[in-house]
Amino acid sequence: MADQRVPFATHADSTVLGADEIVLNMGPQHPSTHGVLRVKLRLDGEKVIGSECVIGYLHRGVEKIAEHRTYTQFAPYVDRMDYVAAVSNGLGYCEAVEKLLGAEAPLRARVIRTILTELQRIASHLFWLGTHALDIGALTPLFYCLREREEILKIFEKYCGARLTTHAFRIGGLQYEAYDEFEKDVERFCKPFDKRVDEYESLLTGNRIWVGRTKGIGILTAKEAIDYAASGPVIRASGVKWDIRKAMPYAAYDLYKFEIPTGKNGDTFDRYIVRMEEMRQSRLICLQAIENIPAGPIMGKVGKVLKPPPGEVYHAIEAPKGELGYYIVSDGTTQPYRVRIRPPSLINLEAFDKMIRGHLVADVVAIIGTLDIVLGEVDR
Amino acid sequence: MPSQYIPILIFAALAAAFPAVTLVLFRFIRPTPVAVGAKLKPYECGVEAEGDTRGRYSVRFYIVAILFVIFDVETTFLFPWAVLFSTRHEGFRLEPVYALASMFVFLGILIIGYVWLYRKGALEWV
Amino acid sequence: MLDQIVFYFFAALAVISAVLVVTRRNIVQSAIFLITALLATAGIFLQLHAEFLFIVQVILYAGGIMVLFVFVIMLINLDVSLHQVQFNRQWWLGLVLALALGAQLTVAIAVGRSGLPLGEPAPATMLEPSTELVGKVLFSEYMLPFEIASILLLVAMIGAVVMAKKKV
Amino acid sequence: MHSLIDFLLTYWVQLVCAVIIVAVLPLVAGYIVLMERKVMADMQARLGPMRVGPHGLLQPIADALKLLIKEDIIPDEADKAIFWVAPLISVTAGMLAMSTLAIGPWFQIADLNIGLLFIVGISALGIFGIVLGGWSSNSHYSLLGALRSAAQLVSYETAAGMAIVGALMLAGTLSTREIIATQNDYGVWFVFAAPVGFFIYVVASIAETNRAPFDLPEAESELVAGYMTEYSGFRWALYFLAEYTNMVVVASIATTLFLGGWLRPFAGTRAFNFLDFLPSVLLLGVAGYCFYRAPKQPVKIQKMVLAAVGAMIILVALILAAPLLAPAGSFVASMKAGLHGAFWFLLKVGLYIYLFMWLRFTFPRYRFDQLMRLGWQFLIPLSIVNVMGIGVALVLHRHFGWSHWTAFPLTTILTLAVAGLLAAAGEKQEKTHAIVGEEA
Repeated sequence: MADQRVPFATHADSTVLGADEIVLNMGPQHPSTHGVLRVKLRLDGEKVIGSECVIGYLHRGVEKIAEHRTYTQFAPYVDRMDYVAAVSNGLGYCEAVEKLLGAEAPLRARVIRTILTELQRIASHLFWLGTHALDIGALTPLFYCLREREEILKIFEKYCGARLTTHAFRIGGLQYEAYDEFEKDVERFCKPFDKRVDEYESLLTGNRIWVGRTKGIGILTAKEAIDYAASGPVIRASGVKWDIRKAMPYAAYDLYKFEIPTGKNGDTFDRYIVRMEEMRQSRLICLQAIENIPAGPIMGKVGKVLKPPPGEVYHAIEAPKGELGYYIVSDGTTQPYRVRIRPPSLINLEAFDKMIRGHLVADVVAIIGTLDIVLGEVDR
Repeated sequence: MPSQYIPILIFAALAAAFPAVTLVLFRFIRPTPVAVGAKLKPYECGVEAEGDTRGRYSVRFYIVAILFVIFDVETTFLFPWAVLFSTRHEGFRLEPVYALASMFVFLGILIIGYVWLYRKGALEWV
Repeated sequence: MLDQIVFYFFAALAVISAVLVVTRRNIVQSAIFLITALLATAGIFLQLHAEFLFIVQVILYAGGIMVLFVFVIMLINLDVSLHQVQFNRQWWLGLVLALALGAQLTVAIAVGRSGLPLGEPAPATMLEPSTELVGKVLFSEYMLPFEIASILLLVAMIGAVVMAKKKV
Repeated sequence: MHSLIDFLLTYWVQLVCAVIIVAVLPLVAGYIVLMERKVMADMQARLGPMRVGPHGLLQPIADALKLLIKEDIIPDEADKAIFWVAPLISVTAGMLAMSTLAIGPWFQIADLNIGLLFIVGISALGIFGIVLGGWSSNSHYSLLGALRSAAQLVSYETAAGMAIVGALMLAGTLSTREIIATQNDYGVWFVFAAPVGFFIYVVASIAETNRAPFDLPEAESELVAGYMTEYSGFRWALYFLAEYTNMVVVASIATTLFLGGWLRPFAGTRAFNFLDFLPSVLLLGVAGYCFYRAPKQPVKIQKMVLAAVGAMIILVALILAAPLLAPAGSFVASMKAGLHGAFWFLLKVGLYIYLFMWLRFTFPRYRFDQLMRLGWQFLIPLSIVNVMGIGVALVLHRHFGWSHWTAFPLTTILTLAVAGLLAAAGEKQEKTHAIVGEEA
């Protein structure tokens, strides 16, 4: 003990009022980092002066696995990336391989794919809204959101038997024909859904506390958003009208009319508004699509054994969280030579440090929530 | 000791004893903690804590505390005044206009200080 | 009888806690004992039928000023102060001063006993509405000091903020 | 021995009250938790606890037993002694504050001259339990939570104190009993004379009890569990007990000061005497619902438990009705004041706590700087203005002979105007002091 004692004078400065810089770990085991994200925060009091995202706690080597599976075998694996939007993941992968094969799914298949993917977008946004509101302290919207999401999952269950990791599509089209009540179920869900969105908005949008917690928080200007290669609602909230469904239409999106909602300020509130509006737009797409699902086959002409010619392809879709891209290199065998996935969550997360600097600890959860990340997709 | 306080004293003893006694008594029923290692580490989201947990925190807390003490003193002055304003003990009651005027002067001076704080931004947290 | 038990309980509590405040090495423990000492003093006020003073002691000292102390303690790096040499080079001076003060008090009480009505609490009936009594005196005889007190608070407010702001 | 008997004869009522409070309070806290979960479930389109007992009626008891026998973990680096003592300080302070509450004209441990100040002062000591608990845990989250909690408590204490001062100006006494008596004499609850004061007290009391939307100290999405992060088992339960005790305390203060305490609505008006039957009718309704649900329970024992609960409620309803039906002047009839007083008091406390819950499930959480801004820049000045307004109204009434009906609404409107100005100024302040992200 004695040698540890130091003369008083040398430590006089330690009694001066002032704050040390604290390093606070948020995550990997934290209630609101949406999985196992670890954020190392450098704090001055409660102000964040720097941050570092540590990822990889959920790394499963999805891309590497692809190299040892056939194209067909790999399809279920992509469901596990963004596990709250498995249908979208599957769509991106199937279309990428179809592009590589030079095949195209028949129109009926593409329309059903569009309906299911849009339902999935709504489900993903609902899940985002519930957890985001919960992070900011509003307990109740979560349960309303999950109530509606449940209806969508029931439709998935009826369609393909699975609810979460659906493996709904096959390369070249669909395996399952839409079940008898499919249109009716989708309509029953979609018709009253705009009222539901209004209900969530009535709980949050006009609420002073909600506005105070989200307006001006985590601003990302249009230029920064482009520089960070952000995509999805994150870039649209910054005022950039970028939506792959319009820019490079896939599936059957060119058949339907819908708007791309954009924000102005690129803050958390705008991202919230953009996603709310996207849910309404997705509902409209679904309603348009079920009006007229064309008849015809649901499976295109692809062989039993998929052997794409050597070459490479990049195909991106507008997943609920942003641009989900598949870059597949084929060497002519039954297994891909290399699969590289561009997950929107990971790229959007890059902007986190920019967004959080100068804000408070409480804003960390608001910004993580607004980025709508899923760690399964970030780490792959 | 004013006689009304005797039951309060006993109640205080009861209120203090109840949780303590329960805590100690149930030690015999509770499983003995066998926790070692990581279970006894402070929670830091599953990783080792970095830096000193008992480091110094923002000076803001100090400003809040000192302002609190000042406003607390002020409120304490107000309590007897408020009671005298319309007390039922005749002979104690203050003449209303006089009482109000005296408190307006008192609060007025403090409001000057408050406005200064407000302008200075001392009431802002960050 | 009961009165005496209660008095000696509070008095002993106050003295022992006060001693522990200065002897504890851990500053947070010192703070806890200071709270105890303040509360015990409040108890003695209560025994003197000074209800209002009792609760003011609890609210202002135990509730207000101690919160300030605890905050300040948390602004100081404790582990450093824990290992610092205590100021005990002048312990003999302290001892002399303490003895002198003790002697002074003993003499004062012994000599001035007639002037200090110790052990003769005022009859309870006279002091019943203690809040009103304090208020009455405060707002009539001591009106000017009361208003000056607000200026004092104003100065304290400004001083605290000016000092703290400079350091940031 | 003789003196002991004397002592007991003098103080038996108070002692019984004391024992009842200490023994029943944990149970009450448990059932408030159950009520909270049920109300939350109802607002969120789900059922809530349904397993232990019919409709989860026995859940609190199961929870309490579980918490009592849970493993007791004290972290390695914690300051053991302080870690041990801290939750006890919180609980004791909370319980002690209840000692001067008048739950009905009969049920009170002590009626003090400084009654209300006693509650305010003693319950404020609970801060130390929180700060010391957070500090002794030796964890970032705990300490941040504790400091936030203490800063929040002290920031809103001034506003709450000022709101109380406003009501005290009308009451002219600090004794809880006399405050209620005064409201009876005036024939109006102070909430109608000082609505702004009541509003300030509601907001400040939510903040002081760390409830949402001011539950930052334990904001689970940021600070995991705040100052309670390292606590588990029974010690954790003690903090919870303290929190719910404090809720009851602030609800009781509000009831006493603003909502007429144990007074029935329109207590002074004979025409409304039929309201005396309301407690019994309400309880009979609840009992009827229990009997209606009882046969629908899946298990036989649950049917029996629910029926027993219904029978108990009917018993209480009969007890409440008995004094009304008994001949005037009889002993039974004389019990009306105590029984009905307690009923109304507890009903009001319950409604106040329900308001807390309702707000909790509706609002998102404030950020700390916003919370401080609301406290220091809105509530405190508003509460000072409120005190001035009530003073002016009283002077106008007493000295200048204005009627109540003009003086109080006038000053209330003026106070509201000031509130509007403050809100506008706050918005401006929010813009100038907005926290903006750093330039990259």
